[in-house]
Amino acid sequence: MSIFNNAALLIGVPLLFAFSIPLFGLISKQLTKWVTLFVIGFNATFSLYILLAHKYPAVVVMGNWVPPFGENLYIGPVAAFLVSVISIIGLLIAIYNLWAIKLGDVTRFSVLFLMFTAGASGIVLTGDIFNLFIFMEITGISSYALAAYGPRRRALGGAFKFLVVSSIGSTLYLLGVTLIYTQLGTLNIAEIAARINQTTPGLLTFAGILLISGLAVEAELFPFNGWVPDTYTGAVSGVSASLSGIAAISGVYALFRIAMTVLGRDGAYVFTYGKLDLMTVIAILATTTVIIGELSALSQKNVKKMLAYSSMAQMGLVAVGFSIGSKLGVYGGIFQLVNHSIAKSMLFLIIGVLAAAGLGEKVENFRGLWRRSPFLSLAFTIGAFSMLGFPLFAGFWSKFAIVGASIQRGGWYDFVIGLVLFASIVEAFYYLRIVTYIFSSTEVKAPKIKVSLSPAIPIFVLAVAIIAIGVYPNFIGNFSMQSAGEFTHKMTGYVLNVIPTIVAH
Amino acid sequence: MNSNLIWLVALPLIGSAVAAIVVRYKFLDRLITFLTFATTLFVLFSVHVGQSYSWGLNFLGTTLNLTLNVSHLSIFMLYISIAFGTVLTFYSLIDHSRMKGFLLLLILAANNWIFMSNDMVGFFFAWELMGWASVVSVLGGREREKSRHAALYYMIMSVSGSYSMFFGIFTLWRLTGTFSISANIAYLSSIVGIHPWWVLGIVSLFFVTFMIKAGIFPFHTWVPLAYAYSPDAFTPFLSAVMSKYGIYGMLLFMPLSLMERGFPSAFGGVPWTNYIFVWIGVITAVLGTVLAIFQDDVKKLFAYSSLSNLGYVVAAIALFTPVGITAGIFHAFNHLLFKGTLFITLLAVISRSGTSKLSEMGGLWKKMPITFFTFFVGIASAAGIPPFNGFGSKWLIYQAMIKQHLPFATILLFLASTGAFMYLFKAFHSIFLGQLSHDYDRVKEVSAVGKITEFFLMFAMTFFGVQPGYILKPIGAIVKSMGLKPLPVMANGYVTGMFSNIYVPLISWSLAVSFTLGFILFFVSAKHKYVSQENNYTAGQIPEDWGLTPETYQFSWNFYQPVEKLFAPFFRIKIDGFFRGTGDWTKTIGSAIKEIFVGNAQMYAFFAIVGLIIFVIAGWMA
Amino acid sequence: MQEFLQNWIYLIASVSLIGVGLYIVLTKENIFKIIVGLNIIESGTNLFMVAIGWHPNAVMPIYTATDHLVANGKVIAADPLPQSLVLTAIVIGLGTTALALTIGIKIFEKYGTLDVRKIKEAEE
Amino acid sequence: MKNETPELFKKIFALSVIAVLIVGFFLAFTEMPKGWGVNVNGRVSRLYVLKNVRTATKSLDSGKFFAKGVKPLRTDVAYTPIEFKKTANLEDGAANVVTSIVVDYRGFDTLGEVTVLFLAVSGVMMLLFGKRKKERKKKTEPSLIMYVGTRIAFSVILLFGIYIFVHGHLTPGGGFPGGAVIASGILGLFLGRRGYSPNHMGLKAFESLSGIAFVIIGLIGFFSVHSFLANFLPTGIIGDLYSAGFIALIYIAVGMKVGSELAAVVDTMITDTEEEWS
Repeated sequence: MSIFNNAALLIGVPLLFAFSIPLFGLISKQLTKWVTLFVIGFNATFSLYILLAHKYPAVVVMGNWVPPFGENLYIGPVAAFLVSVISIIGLLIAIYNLWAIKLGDVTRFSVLFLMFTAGASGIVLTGDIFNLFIFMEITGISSYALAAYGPRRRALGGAFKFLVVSSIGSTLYLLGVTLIYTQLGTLNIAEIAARINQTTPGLLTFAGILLISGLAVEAELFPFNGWVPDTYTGAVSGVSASLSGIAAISGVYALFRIAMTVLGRDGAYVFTYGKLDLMTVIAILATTTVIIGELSALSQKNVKKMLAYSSMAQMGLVAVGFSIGSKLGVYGGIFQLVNHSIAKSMLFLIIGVLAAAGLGEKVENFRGLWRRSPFLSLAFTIGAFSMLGFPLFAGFWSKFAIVGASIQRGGWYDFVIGLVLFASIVEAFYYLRIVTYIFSSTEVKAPKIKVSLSPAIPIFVLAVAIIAIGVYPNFIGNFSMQSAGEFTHKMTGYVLNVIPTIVAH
Repeated sequence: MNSNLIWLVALPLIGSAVAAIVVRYKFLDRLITFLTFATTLFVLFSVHVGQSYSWGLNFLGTTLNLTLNVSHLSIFMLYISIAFGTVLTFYSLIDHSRMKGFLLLLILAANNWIFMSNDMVGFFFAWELMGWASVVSVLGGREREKSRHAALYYMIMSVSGSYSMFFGIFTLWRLTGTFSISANIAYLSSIVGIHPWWVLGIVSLFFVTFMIKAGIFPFHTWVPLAYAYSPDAFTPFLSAVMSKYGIYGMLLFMPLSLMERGFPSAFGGVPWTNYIFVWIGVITAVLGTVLAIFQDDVKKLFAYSSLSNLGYVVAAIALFTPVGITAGIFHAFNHLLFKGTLFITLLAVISRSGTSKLSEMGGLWKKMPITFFTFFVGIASAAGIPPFNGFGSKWLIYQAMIKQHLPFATILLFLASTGAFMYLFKAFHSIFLGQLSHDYDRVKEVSAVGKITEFFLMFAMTFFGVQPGYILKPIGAIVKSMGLKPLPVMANGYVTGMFSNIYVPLISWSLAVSFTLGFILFFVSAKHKYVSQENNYTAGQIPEDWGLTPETYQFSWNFYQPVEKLFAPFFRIKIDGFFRGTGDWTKTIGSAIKEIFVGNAQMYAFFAIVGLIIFVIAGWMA
Repeated sequence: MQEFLQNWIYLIASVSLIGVGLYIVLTKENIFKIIVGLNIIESGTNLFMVAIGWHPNAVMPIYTATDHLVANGKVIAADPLPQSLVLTAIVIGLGTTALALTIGIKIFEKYGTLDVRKIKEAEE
Repeated sequence: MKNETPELFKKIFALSVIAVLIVGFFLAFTEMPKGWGVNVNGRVSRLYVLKNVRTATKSLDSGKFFAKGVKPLRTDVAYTPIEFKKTANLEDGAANVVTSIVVDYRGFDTLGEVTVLFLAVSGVMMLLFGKRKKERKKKTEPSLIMYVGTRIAFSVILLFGIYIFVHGHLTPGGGFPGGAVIASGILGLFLGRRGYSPNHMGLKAFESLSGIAFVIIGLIGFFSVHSFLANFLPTGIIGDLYSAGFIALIYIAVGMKVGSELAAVVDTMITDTEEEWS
């Protein structure tokens, strides 16, 4: 067990500044956005340092009580990688917010956004099953509030739906945690993971179902994802971007940390302990999600809502990748997760810029966008092509890996991936409908759309990142591969790094 | 390690990036495109058969070797595609079409990669790259809304095809553990005797893709749309080069011969899988011809003509005999040359007349004589008239069919060939002959660059028509590399057949003499006088007075109405309807499913709880 | 009977509370009632968590002058960990409720109703 | 499943669904250890009660703690008797074991919990942000008894709240209940006087500073003991007021924070605001 306590600053510094932002707000409201920016920037730099200087795997001991007695953060490849991604996307959205968030209570918005990002990082970092719940609530509460922000009344409806479904989800999760605690008397993920087969199978199955159901809310799996379309549509675009770019990462991470590390049984393909194989259950859910998401998006006229449905479907695809349980599948899943975050948050930011320029959210409004703003049109096209998995764009490699892993596993996964590919054709249709609208029609004599610097930077960076990953996938691919190893080999990848002397029973 | 191969892919990609940067400066964009094509062609001179290059991609935890490999087939395809692209981009230097150079260069990179790739990952990557780049290219057509629909339609077909291939690639990978194309083909041929149906299934997954890309029945429906509504400068490339990817894929991925070991023969020593395929080719040829006859849009007409020609190619290579393969590849080359030429001349005509409707053109030969002659050579070639290049390949195709004792297929192909005369004459006549409309008084001939290109193309068509040996020799090498006995090529002037050899120059000279006689007679005979279009039908009356429009009196209006009536019953069967129906059906289901998200917090809570309950029950049952 | 009660009473109560809360959330149309339902679910969960750390003869987990938490080397106190979790969960529930109520207030301001069905109609 | 679903059907369906869920729970419970079986002897919390985590850590490091076949696993930890008001310098000096878990052993949870509350309050304030209207919603003037009573009660309530969070490590209670008690006193002030408005700036600063104080206490541990939220003070004798290291400090910060936060929420919710989005 190597200890790297400095990484506690990844949580500590955002917390310190979150508490002090109201004080900054007394000086100037606009200053608070910069504070958020710098703090998330610090997180991004620090997590990139951890990732690139290869400080992982390491344990962060909280309160000087070593795991499993106290709480700890675990920085494995997954955490190092995903925290970097979360922080960088958070940083870019914070840059966008400098421009987008000018009205209302800017101070509180900054606090909430900062803690939203930090909470999502916390979900990924934490090594304690109850602490995970706390971070879920931190992310959750800040996202309910963020989703309700804005002049549109739809935002409130969306936020309320999110709140209700998510509260039920977290209750279920808490019940599951409690049931696990009755069996093993501990809350540490590593210890639970090592001793999971000491539980009674019936109770474990029930607890597992509760945990998975609770986490599926954030991971946007059907039927727990009813909140997705309304919340994404109602929220302001910056918030939709962070929901799909940041919350989705942490949601999927939490789901599969529980399903694979805590409940899982290692092997060429990961299954779970208990009477019912929960990985299979997740695979069924994920496939249903993909199909329902894509088909719902097909006849959608509102682009933002369409992107919301597409988010849902993409999360399903990610979950399909994870649920295969092989290293290749998890690799594809993580890679796709990151690619989706990059592309989808960019698309939402573009929608935000267009909305500010007075362009509506209907598909028809995109007609002739190319004439009005080549930059946004190209960025949108890049994002859409990445979602569709076209070569030279990031999405190609991850989709490739997921399909490859499914077919490698064979059996009923052939059927799953057939359905997923059919859904992808549907997806291709509705994304390309927008792209063709963008490049069609010359007769619009509308004025050019001016994109100011602050939203242009994140959109540009994300678009370049998509192409960079598409052309040179190795960089992200290597980290995804290491991360996949952590998921599929729970003893060597996780448990023994946290508690070296533990014996698997 | 032959690093010149990587440049064939890298150079167009770099060129594409540069062209994308200067996309606002149109001439610079075209110049870079042309220069990149020319440089790539230059690099190609240093490439020879047997070279290979591979680079490791750290993928899926292991090193994935992306391999480029130059075979006889690939170098042949590379030469013809890049050379044609160079000619086209040279021609486009002065053209004011909406084609974006960087997309064409992306397609070129994909083109080179597809033809050289020896691993399925690279093949698929390039295939998809080519797919989306061509779709975006199609978007820029003249009629925006129509080209938008065409692009969408094309994309959906293309993506469906890609996913089918996707499935096939990974199924093979699961079975063999390697992505290498040659290793997988070897594996397939080793198990075809044991599990013929498995092999057929896997091969079909690939074949759907290739059939879609080549526009073979029943996946031909996107072809007329995409060809007709793509930018005029892009259509030549789409028709001449891009339709050949499907043919290349068929030749590469499908050693149809291996079916012999798995499936019984149907007729004439052809296994029934191949036999079906021959018929698919024949149907495509006939269908394309029949539909081409009735088109009023000239680009649609030639789109159907392309379809028909690819039907010939498929029918020939499906036989998998030495003659068949030779004929197929030869015809593919010929089609590339003459159809490319025809679309280039159409580009000239359409860019000057501003329309692609046959019923709005006419008499343009006086204004554009060189283009007229080029077009004439092109259609003569397409019709298979001897001094020009279409003749030899058609001749070989008939021979191959007869050799395998497939009389009905041969007869249908003959009929299709006759039909080809009809639509070619219709196009020729409607565009260039007849009276010149006053709208076109100011039409000018193409620029000097265009003239050079047209002369060059005329020369090429005549040259390869008279000296087919220059093509038949490399094709012979390809046939040999497939493990078949190549046809002997006696001299450059001979087309060698199974029954007889033809000395093309002889036929050419005799035909030339008769043509010259005809022309002399034409000019010597009675004087002719030029009248305006309406004059000769309405006797000077203005048709509006009778409540009619002038178009109906244009000579190419309802040109083949009697024939159309003959075929009318068959037009009711619409393959297109099936695809559109599937699409509509999916949309309906989509709207129904959308209703799940009712927008009520309680219902969402309900879903979650019901989902939970289903799990709990499943947990009990387990 | 006594044994049954000792074993089950709190579990029954907690699960019943969860059931009641769920019923309210699933059937009542008023937003405030839904929030109350969520609160009841939370109470049920909290009771459940306390209940699993409890046993009939346990002493409270606080060292005082009279209570001994350890007898014969065995801890006889109620399990303090679930209690501390409940402390946390209560505060989180409080936060969620406050936010939900606020959203409810805003919804009433903007839609003029608290009926979820009418809100849905108004959105369309 | 649309809105047209008849009410009765919906209710019956909900009932049946919930019934299945409850039955599921009970079937799960039958596999749970019950009654005397529910004890802490096999659990991590036993170590907390015994205040013996350091010893357990040593046996963990030597590989004995998770030795194969040992079940329940926590019995191999030595037991040193703890006597109230006598035993000194325990690893965690709080007499209230729940408090020692909440603040010390699992202090990170509490930090998160404080954050959740803070975020919820921030959310409430963000959503109800706008131009404050002068007029309160409440129409009637409270009676004189109310007015005087709440003001007298406020000081008592405040004192009681402070007592609760200062004695968090000795008796049931702590920062959260203490803060809530203080906030209820402030609520009383609202009820007792119509025009009452607390000092917003002061509340805001108080809230922020107490939150910062919590994190800084954590950071002091980070810099002195090199572990975030580690106890850096001597733990004293169990049962003394000045014992249990930094628990009291943290609870004071938490109490002040919660008190000011809840007061701010009450204030925000009582005040009518008008949105400004232009």
